[in-house]
Amino acid sequence: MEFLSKIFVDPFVDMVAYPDFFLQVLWEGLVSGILYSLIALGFVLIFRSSRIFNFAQGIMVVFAALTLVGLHEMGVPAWVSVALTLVVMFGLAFTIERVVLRPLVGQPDIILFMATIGITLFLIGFGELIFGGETKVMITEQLGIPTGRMRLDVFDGYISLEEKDLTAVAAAGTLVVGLLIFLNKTRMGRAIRALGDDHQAALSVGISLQTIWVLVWFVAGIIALVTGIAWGARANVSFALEIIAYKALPVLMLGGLESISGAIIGGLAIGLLEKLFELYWGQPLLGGNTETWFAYVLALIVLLFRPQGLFGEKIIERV
Amino acid sequence: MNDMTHDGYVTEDGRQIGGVMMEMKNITLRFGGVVAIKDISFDIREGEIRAIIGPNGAGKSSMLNVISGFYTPSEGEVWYQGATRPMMKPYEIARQGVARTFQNIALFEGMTVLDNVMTGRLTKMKSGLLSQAMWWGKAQAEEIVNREQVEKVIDFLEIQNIRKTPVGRLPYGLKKRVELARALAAEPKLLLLDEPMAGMNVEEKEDMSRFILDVNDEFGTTIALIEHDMGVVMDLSDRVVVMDYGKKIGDGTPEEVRNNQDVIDAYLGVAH
Amino acid sequence: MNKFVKIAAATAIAMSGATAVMAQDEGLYIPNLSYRTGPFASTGIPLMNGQRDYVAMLNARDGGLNGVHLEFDECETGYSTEKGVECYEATKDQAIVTQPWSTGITLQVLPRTNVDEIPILAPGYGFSAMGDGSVFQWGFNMPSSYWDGASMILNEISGGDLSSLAGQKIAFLHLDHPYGKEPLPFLEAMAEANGFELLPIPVGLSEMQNQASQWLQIRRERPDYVVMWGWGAMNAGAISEAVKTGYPMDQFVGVWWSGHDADLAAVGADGTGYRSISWSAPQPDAPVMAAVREHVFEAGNSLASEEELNSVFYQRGLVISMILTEGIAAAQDHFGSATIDAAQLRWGLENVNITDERLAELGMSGMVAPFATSCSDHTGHSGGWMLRWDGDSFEVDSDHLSPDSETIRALEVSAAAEYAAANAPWPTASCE
Amino acid sequence: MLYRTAGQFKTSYKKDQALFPVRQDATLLALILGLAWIVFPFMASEFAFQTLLIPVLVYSLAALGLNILTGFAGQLSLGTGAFMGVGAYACYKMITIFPEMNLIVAVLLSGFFSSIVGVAFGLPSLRIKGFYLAIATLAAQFFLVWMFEKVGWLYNYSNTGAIQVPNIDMFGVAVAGPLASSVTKYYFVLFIVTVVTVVMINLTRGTQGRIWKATRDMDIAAELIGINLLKSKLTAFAVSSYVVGVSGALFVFLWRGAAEPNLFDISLSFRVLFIAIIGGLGSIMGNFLGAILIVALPVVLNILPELFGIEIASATVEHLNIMIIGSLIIFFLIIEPHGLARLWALIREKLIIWPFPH
Repeated sequence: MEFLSKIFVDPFVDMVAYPDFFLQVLWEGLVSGILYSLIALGFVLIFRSSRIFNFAQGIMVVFAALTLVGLHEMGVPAWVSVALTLVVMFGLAFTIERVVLRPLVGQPDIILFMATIGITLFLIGFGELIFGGETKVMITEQLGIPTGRMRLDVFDGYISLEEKDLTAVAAAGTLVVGLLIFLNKTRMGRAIRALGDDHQAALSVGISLQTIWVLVWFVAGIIALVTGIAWGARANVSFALEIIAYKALPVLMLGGLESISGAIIGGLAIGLLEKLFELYWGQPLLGGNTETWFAYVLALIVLLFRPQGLFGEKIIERV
Repeated sequence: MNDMTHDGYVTEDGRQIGGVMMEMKNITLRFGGVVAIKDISFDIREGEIRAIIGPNGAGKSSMLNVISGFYTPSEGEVWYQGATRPMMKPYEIARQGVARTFQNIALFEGMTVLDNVMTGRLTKMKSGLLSQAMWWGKAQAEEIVNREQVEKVIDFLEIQNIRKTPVGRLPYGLKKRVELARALAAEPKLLLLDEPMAGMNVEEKEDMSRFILDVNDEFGTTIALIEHDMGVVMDLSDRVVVMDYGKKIGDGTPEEVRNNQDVIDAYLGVAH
Repeated sequence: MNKFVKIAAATAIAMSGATAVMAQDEGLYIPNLSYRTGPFASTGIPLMNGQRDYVAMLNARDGGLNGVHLEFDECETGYSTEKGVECYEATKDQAIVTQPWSTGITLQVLPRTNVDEIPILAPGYGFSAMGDGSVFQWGFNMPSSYWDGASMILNEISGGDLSSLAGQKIAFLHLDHPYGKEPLPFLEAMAEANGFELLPIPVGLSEMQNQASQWLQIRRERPDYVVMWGWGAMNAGAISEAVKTGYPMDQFVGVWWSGHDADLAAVGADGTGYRSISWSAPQPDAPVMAAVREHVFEAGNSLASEEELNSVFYQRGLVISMILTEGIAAAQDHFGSATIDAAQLRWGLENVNITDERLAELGMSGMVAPFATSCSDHTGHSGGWMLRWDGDSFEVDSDHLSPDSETIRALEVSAAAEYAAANAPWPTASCE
Repeated sequence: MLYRTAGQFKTSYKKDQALFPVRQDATLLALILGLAWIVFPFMASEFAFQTLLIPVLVYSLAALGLNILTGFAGQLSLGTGAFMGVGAYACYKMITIFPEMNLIVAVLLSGFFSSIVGVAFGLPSLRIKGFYLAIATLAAQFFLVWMFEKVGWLYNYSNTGAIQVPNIDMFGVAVAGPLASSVTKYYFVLFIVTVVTVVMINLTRGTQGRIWKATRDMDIAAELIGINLLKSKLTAFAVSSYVVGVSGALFVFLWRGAAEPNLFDISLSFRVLFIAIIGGLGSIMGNFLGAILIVALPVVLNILPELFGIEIASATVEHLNIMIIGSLIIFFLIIEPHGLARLWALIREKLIIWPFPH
């Protein structure tokens, strides 16, 4: 009985007893959820347009952030560094399309997946070679991102909000809205969306497949840069960041590989739930650190009931 | 066959057809709101060649999938060998002697022709994992016995020279033949052919027709087939079911069907 | 074609294991299993630079040590245990010492050193139980072990009276890795003896940069102190989370590997008051620094940057190399030969005697506290100081602190005996 | 004329089903076995044993296990590292609870533990397919490593949370632990790897192999010709995890000597996956070729600059190394997506008709 009450009663009692803390947990979950969503978004875009499960999205985040900070350290003004980083990300997209994707067109999914792991390794080596392995401090202030914090007094307690987290939330929101407009209102965007359904249909829009791929990888690069800045502002820039890429996998599975809204909702859900689970069940009952696996187990359970993910299209089997 | 209710009939070319092997009773199949098959009944008798025809979207393939157990009917019953067939997994139905080919060839592309045909005999292989791991005793003996069976089928279908070729490298017509070989290797009681002639040229069609007739003739295998090509069907089959928009609109000998006004209107009149 | 021949030759050489020969001339081969790559590179690089530059300085200024050239070499591990073992195997034939630089690598290499008969030098890291020299004949972790560090921290925060901690709550924020778990047995023993509550909070390797949950736990539990055993990216992550949570910095204390200038630079003035226990202290005006600048840095032979030179970690790197060269010097002196082998160096490392006078001679006064090793004591227990972040750099903020030697010694002996029993047959020495 | 198959006729199905129907293949294999069993042990240095020979064998075995699941049965797994961990921890617990246990028995038994865990995480495979299934194995990966950290019983509550291989004797000879010589360890590993490889060759060339391959190539058709998919997939998970578990026990007991939980993290899983894919999915020999490339190449690369007399800092070498491995993976995927084994098969075909192209 006591054991059951620890699982089913105490956590909720705690939530109600310290609502300010509960809100803080939700806020932290939300912020990390948004960053998961952003990475997952990059995955989904690439998957929709080329059926490639791009493992390198995580390292692209690090690489973009590292390039930005590295350029600034070399004396380039902050905003010029941003522009130059975008150029680098475009070059990367272009090179990947030429060197990796084009020769591998039509290969099985797993081969393309492995190729992106190859890209990951290459970028790790290349990034460390050029910029060194030391942790770098994100040029938050130089980019005009506020770094203060706010303390809201609520329910006899407080919630502490970082201004850079607020900025990250706002930036992520803007990015998502911009992306949706791009996908729905522009010719290029429609081509990308069509590509997810049918290659022929996409070609009829009059844009070559290669161009679309370069573009998609470039957009994924832009998303990576935004993610890199947002995450780097929270926790500095180093290759240890690549680990968050693994978190994007369950987010994707939960949301469905092809759904943009799925990626966003999946990210937020996982961000929130893993924090709640860790703080109210993991730490008191299981010795903590449950965030390393919670997202995967959650995604697994969801998939058992919906094998195509929450927002994926239902699979009908035919012969 | 113990509780046969009918005694069969004799075909035009003088073959004796036995009693009812399988009977579909008021089959209805729905996908969500879409009705693919609506209240269809017909039977398949021992030793006959039974065709199901109809225009595109008539529900032929769905029907075949119900027979082979890939789809479970929403309503109605399937009687097989004198008893109603309970809810079963497709693999269990295969083990009851139902083998099939597929409209869009479903061979195992990563394996050789020989291995593909050998998979047809999997339902007959009983040796345990351990025995196989040692490649000793039962496993090895079994492998050889079954290999002999498979070689017979390979000879029968005249594909000896491509035995060790990976299936992926074969042309379309040969793939169809290999698929037939795989189904035959299972020594089925009931052989289901899903558009066996689709996409073939005249010569290949003739070959395939010959094989189908030979199978029926030599092994006495009961065959149910779906086909789009009217000419071939009329020559091959003993009895024909005609479907349109999920409903049965005709059933009988090719001659009867050819003269059925509904069939002419719905199918012959439109398609040809 | 020539290239293919060479590649084939490389394969053959790798097979027959003659690799170290090439890096080797007449000098003493002292390889370092460095990590300038990987998630821990940020903390590794200044240390490696310091080690490297001290040896380079001796070579440039004195032509080596007692006339023999010191062949310093790095083998990159990326903090990966697997690479570390590879490096150990590649260097052990020629090397007179192994500097594993990770508790994980130490764990794997330590049992082999008995068989390979090569001393393992892990200054301020590795196993605390290595202090028992009669069991760990080839292992050295002077000048201070993790248990020393934990003890000094407790002594400092309790104002010297451990019983005053009774009823208080101390959170132990640590990397979930052999390194981070090292001080747990000591802290648990102390908690039991002195009646304070110990709250271990592990940080997984994948969570180093995202410690929101750990710090939410700290906010909920409201511990009186947070003691941190962090490394690499974890340090900066923890410190910025602490700032964010509003945890009082003067109740937040780290081990010596959590006192890296660059980690604190990220939060700057917000981190003021954070302390780190340290067995070394930076002395920008020490004569040794002038020598390093003159012979290495200004000669363009250093990999370090100007800001790095006065950092805690760079200067600790100098001290680490000094400990090694003092061991070599002791052996040279004792055996009367400039070239020594691994077994002779073991004797040397057992007879290091760093006094205030010796430090003055080396130009390193105040960079480390005096200590001496012996056959039975491979740690030396030098003690150390609290370094306090003043918003800009670390400053020494305490008098010399000493660990609770008796308790630690007892723990060392029992842990060493346990280790020997688990790895029986394990050779032990009698230190009479 | 070296590789001539003309004139080699098979007079019975039994002979046709022999392991190496082509005589030259058998000769080649004999040569390789001769090298592995006789030549290498005499030639190799301590360094070669520890960084080339033993790791290549251990990784080959792990990749072989993964290949059963992914290459033969078509189920993607990203959790190999954790299943290796299960094998290693199982072996550790058995050896510490029963110190008298024969190490060969312990190693072979430890595979069963990972087999059970593998089947448990394989259960969702009937409903979840393709990349989605990767999530099940990822869940296993992260959850199991977390268990290795949190469950003190697994590491006998040692202070460091790591496991340490004690000295183990077999018939009076030290086979594992610090006192064992590298040659002994090598032969131990070689023996187990040889046995398991032969068993796996047998399993994959007969009935079970066809069931797996059918499941992989077209699961719907497989089910309609009478294959019980759940059984086929679970057998694949069981056999695969067994082999992976055995390799994990060897990994720690005969090579590393000690292990902390994060040794079994996801990067180990990926490493094994690289080997299986570069070597060739659906191939047995490919695993060995892949392991040679992925495990041994970096070691050789590390020595190269010195040999060419180029002064490069070891960190730079490491950076270049990672880049080269990444590029090689892409390169090999482009020239032959089916791996080194297929590449060898093509070369062999060419050799058979050489010097007459037709």
